[in-house]
Amino acid sequence: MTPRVHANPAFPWSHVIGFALSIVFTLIAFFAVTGHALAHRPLLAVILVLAALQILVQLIFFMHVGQDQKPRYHLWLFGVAMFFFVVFVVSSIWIMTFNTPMS
Amino acid sequence: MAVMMEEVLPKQAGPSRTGDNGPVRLELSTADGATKIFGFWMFLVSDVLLFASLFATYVVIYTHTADGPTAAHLFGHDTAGFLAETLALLTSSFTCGLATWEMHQGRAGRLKMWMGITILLGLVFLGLEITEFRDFVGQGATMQASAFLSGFYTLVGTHGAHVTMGVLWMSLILYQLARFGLNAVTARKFFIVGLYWHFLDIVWVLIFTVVYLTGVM
Amino acid sequence: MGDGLANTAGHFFVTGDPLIIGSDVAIVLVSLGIVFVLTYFKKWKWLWREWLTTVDHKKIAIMYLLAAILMLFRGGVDAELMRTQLALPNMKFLSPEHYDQIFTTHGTIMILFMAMPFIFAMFNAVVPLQIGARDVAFPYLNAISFWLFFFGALLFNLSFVIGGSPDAGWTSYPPLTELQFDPGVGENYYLLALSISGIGTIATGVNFIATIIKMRAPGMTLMKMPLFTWAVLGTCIIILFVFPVLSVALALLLIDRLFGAHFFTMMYGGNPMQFINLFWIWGHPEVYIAVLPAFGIYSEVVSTFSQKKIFGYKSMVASIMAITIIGNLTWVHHFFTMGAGPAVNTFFSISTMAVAIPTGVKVFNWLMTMYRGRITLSLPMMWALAFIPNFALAGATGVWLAEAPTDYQYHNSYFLVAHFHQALIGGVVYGMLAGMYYWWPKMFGFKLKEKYGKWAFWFFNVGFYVCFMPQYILGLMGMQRRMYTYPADMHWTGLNFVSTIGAYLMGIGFLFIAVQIIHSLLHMEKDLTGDPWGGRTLEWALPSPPPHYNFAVIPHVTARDEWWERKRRGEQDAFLPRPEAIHDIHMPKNSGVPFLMGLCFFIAGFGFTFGWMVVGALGLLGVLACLAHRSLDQHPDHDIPAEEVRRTEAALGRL
Amino acid sequence: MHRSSRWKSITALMAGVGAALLTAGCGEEIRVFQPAGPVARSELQLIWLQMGLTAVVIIPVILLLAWIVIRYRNKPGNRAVYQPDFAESRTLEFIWWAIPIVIVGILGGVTLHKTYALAQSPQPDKTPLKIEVMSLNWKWLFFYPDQKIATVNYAEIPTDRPVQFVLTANGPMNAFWVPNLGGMQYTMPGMATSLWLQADQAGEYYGHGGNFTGPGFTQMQFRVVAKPESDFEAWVRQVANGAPDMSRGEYDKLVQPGTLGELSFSSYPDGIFEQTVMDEGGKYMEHDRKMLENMMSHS
Ligand code: HEA
Ligand code: HEA
Ligand code: CUA
Ligand SMILES: [Cu+2]
Repeated sequence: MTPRVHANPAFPWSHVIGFALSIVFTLIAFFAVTGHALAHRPLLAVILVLAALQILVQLIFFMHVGQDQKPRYHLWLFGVAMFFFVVFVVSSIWIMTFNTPMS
Repeated sequence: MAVMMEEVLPKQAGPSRTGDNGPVRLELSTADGATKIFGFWMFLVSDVLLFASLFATYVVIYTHTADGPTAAHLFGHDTAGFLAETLALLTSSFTCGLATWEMHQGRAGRLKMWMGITILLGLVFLGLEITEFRDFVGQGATMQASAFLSGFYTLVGTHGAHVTMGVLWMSLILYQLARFGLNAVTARKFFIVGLYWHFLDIVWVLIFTVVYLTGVM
Repeated sequence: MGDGLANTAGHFFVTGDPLIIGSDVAIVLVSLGIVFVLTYFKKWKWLWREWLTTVDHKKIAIMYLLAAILMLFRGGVDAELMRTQLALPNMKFLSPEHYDQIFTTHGTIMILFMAMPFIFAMFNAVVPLQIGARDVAFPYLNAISFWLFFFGALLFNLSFVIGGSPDAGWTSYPPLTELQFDPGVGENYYLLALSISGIGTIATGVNFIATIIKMRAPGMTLMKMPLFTWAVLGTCIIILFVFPVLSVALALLLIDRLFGAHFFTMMYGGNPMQFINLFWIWGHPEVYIAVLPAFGIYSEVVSTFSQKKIFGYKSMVASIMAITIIGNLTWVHHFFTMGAGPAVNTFFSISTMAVAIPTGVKVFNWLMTMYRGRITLSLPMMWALAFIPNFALAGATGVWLAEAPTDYQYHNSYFLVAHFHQALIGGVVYGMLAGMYYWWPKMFGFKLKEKYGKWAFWFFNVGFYVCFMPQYILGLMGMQRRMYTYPADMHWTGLNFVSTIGAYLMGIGFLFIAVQIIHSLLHMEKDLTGDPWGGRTLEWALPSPPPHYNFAVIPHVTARDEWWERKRRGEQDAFLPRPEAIHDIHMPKNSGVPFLMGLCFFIAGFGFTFGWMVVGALGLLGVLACLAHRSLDQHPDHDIPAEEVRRTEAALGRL
Repeated sequence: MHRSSRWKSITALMAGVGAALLTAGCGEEIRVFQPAGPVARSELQLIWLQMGLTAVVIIPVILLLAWIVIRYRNKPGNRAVYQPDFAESRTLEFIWWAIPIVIVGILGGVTLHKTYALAQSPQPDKTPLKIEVMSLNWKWLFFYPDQKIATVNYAEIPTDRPVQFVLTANGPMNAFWVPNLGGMQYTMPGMATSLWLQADQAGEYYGHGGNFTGPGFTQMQFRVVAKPESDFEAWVRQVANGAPDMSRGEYDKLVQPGTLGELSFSSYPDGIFEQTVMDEGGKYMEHDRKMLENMMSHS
């Protein structure tokens, strides 16, 4: 397997790309929100997707998760942890809004 | 072309390993180092769930403002403030990445320089955050004023406390690098604090989105 | 703070209740006794060098085990006091306040300071040996874990003597636990003690995952790992996922209480239900944290004493992993009665029941392991056998509780109390006792005598049914949990009385275990074989107890029941080290810092409990100093020269 | 021989204890088994179903265990088969993955159905009686919004008419439970949740708090008296005419911690229930607002 990131030792390209992406994503999200670019729900969806992309950027370009030694059990566990992150947050909202059907 | 292990590895702690993806990175060059890095990932797993609980609590109570300031009111005042925090932290993640890169090139001097810059950016972030908190408290938005504010200060403050720990920890490693030079042990130590630093960026991205952006939406 | 101080001083030492004064006196006398004995025999140095500073997993295991048994006793005395109070209606044995403190400390101690250290004792005693490792991945961290547990437990038990115990149940629901309703320090003790030991628990989770993933002997693939080790892996994964959630729940409540925040208060928008939500996100998986290691022990014991391979190994692994994941998705069944809506309740009913599927598979596989085997009724096996009907019933009633519509009738009644004792005692305590009897020779180098052990078994087991079967019926009769007494006209008297008798029988059973241990100590029968039961896994290839580096030469594993297969082929000698294969062994050095760090946490915890922020902050600074000290330590390890290893092995007759 | 006799005596002992237990509580004291209305009855049906379905596996497991232990004991002369390598069987494993799945499937289906049903009125075509229930430290306060009366530690209801209990707490969380009428629900500060119950037999039913609230919790017992509609109305008139008023001050006194006997009030401060819910945080709960608007329109 060829390492994805350190292919070119002369210049840290991948770090620069990662940084550029993270700044771009941040600015898009920020101006989309402050400029009220979309209606509430689609806007929320967009910024959440951008956040997810940002996380991937950190993981791939800075934490180098693609090139760790195999087997990558730590990534499996980290992935499951992210899954439970979403589960705990979303289900807390679900449970705490008490969608009791009213008579 | 990664640095030759022997050059920077005067004495290593355990049997060395050759990985299946070419030359082995310094921090993974000992079994002990690889195990510690794995262990640190496990710590990060637990930290993910720690923040999950804080986020879960925040989203459940963030509308509970008890007639005090709302999120829109509070963060809408000064959107540039939290944007600046975000940019500072993202940049520090980048400089920390550059430090790792230099480490992999075996250039201890530049490694230390980028680490120093990372620490400075971390301090800038903390400075901005403290200013923000003081500003809010000045407006009467204390932690005791409402459930929303309790949640806000605790979630953002816990991240801030992590960053503070990160700054202290990275300074300690910087000192060790200066004192003992770059070897398998210090390389591993820096690599781990680097992982921590990038992870704090992940958390911040979520805070930026879930707390600040939805707050002013 | 001055005012607060004067105020607390008056309440500082708990006075008034004769039982508590009795306990105070007992605790002081025992402490003085220990100090005296240590001084008289000049053992202080020995204590420090051999135990307080050790990073050896085998010694840490022994300390955990001791603590667990002590806490079983403390929690058991609580239980006997409660049962005595409930034996007859309108009893005046305990005041309501005192009763409330006792069920709170009983539940908290049993789960967090008895079950948890007990499973950690087993992790530490067994896992490195089973996977052919010299120690855990992070021995120093392991010591920290122990001392955090220890000082957390100490802090919690201190509440009994200084300041007053928590009294709002082991679940500690706000707003009852907010300052408004609970101004004393008891609740702070609870929050801080659990937080401190919780950090240690997370560290243990990290440690054993790393150990199991990274430290296995060559050749031991995941699918060749003994089932106990698999169970520990599952347990630790759950720990990593849910203990942080408990930490947050406790921290938020503490922030409410110490800093006047409003997470869970009734006023200013606090939402108490979110505590309950967080608590059970941890609390439900916690019961699987306690029971999975027990399942692992049963797998080892049943297979060994049936002299047969474990049946359906792959299913067993799959079911452990299924419980690990699904177990995290069921927590709402603890508050179906909150009325979060039928969609929520239905979802969590079904996810809860889903756990019965993998658990059932395990039960059937244990049965089939015994089928066509040769069953020896030794003590570990007796506890394992007694577990099966017990847990089948506990599981069945669990499934009944899992259906929201019927849970509305069972919730918080004695039916629930009976369910969880059957799962916790029949599942966890039996498992831990089985494990203790099974690995005792490995840990201590001598066997426990069977005689008193059998008495203990029968008293405890019969006592169990006598104590808890009536409670199912009491629940259906409408008796609520956490009532310090009940009226005479409810027809609850007879069953309560029977239940109390059962509790006494269990107490007698426990006393027999104590007698058995003391008797075996006095008439020690050394285990010279290293393999007293005809074991199957690597730990039995070592002498009892193993030398502190465990394996002079790391073995090469080729099969699931490696040791058993070797014995069958007459190749036991393959595990004896050849002198030329022995090299220097790299081991961690002992260190006093973990102990000091625990002490610093203790000081911080004590300070915050009483709202002395300066003391608390100083304690935390001490913790930071300990961490920095460790980071700066460039030589935490040392080498045991090959020559010394050869000498040790020769002395053990293995060369 | 010696062993099995010990097993026998143990079994005999257990059976004896079991029988003693059953006779000890076989009358109407096992309240969950004595449903006095459709809700409790529906819950009891599920109890029988779950008992039956779990018994189908649990009893065989226990019997199998006993048989295996006796059959495969390691004693000289035991001629039962010994197969130390018999460790896999696809068919067998398939069977015991399948059986629990089927059982859980059935129970899950019934649960789905019943959980939704219990969230509705047991008889949607009948006008329900509404009672607002407030748990206090350490007493139960009942408001009748349509009758404008209030009681403490007891409630009367008409038979054959669905009753909607709207629950809240002023103080720590408790739970409202009348086992003969049906299962419980939490009373939570700052929230108003709804619980449907109905009595179809006249009688006096035991009720108790279901969630610990401190030292007075044990005394939080109350009665629910079910009587025919006409008797119920007579009782309402009697309270409305004969009982004292509940002033604001009286209410504030009730909220103070303490235990009490039974009380009746011919009136209570207007909107006190709704106000309490809102004050304790109800304004953040979307469903509370809906629920209370709903209540107001009725009263
Ligand atoms: C070790 C401890 C332990 C274990 C293993 C379990 C296991 C289970 N528990 Fe239990 N439980 C507790 C400890 C435990 N519990 C505690 C401490 C509480 C209360 C805390 C408090 O409130 O203070 C509690 C409370 C509790 C509740 C909350 C009730 C309430 O508050 O009203 C529920 C509800 O669903 C529940 C369900 C279950 C289920 C479905 C299982 C399942 O995992 C059981 C699975 C096992 C089997 C089913 C048996 C074997 C299977 C077969 C032989 C196959 C076929 C069987 C069927 C298909 C039925 N438990
Ligand atoms: C692993 C966990 C565990 C264990 C092992 C036990 C063990 C026992 N428990 Fe406990 N229990 C809990 C966990 C556990 N419990 C929890 C979580 C709660 C809920 C708390 C809450 O509501 O917040 C609870 C609550 C609880 C209650 C309900 C209180 C109430 O709601 O009002 C009762 C009542 O009977 C009870 C009884 C017992 C008994 C008789 C034992 C016996 O098994 C104990 C056996 C005795 C010993 C092991 C020690 C023996 C003592 C001696 C040798 C001294 C000799 C003295 C005499 C014989 C008098 N427990
Ligand atoms: Cu290499 Cu960052
Ligand atoms: Cu549970």
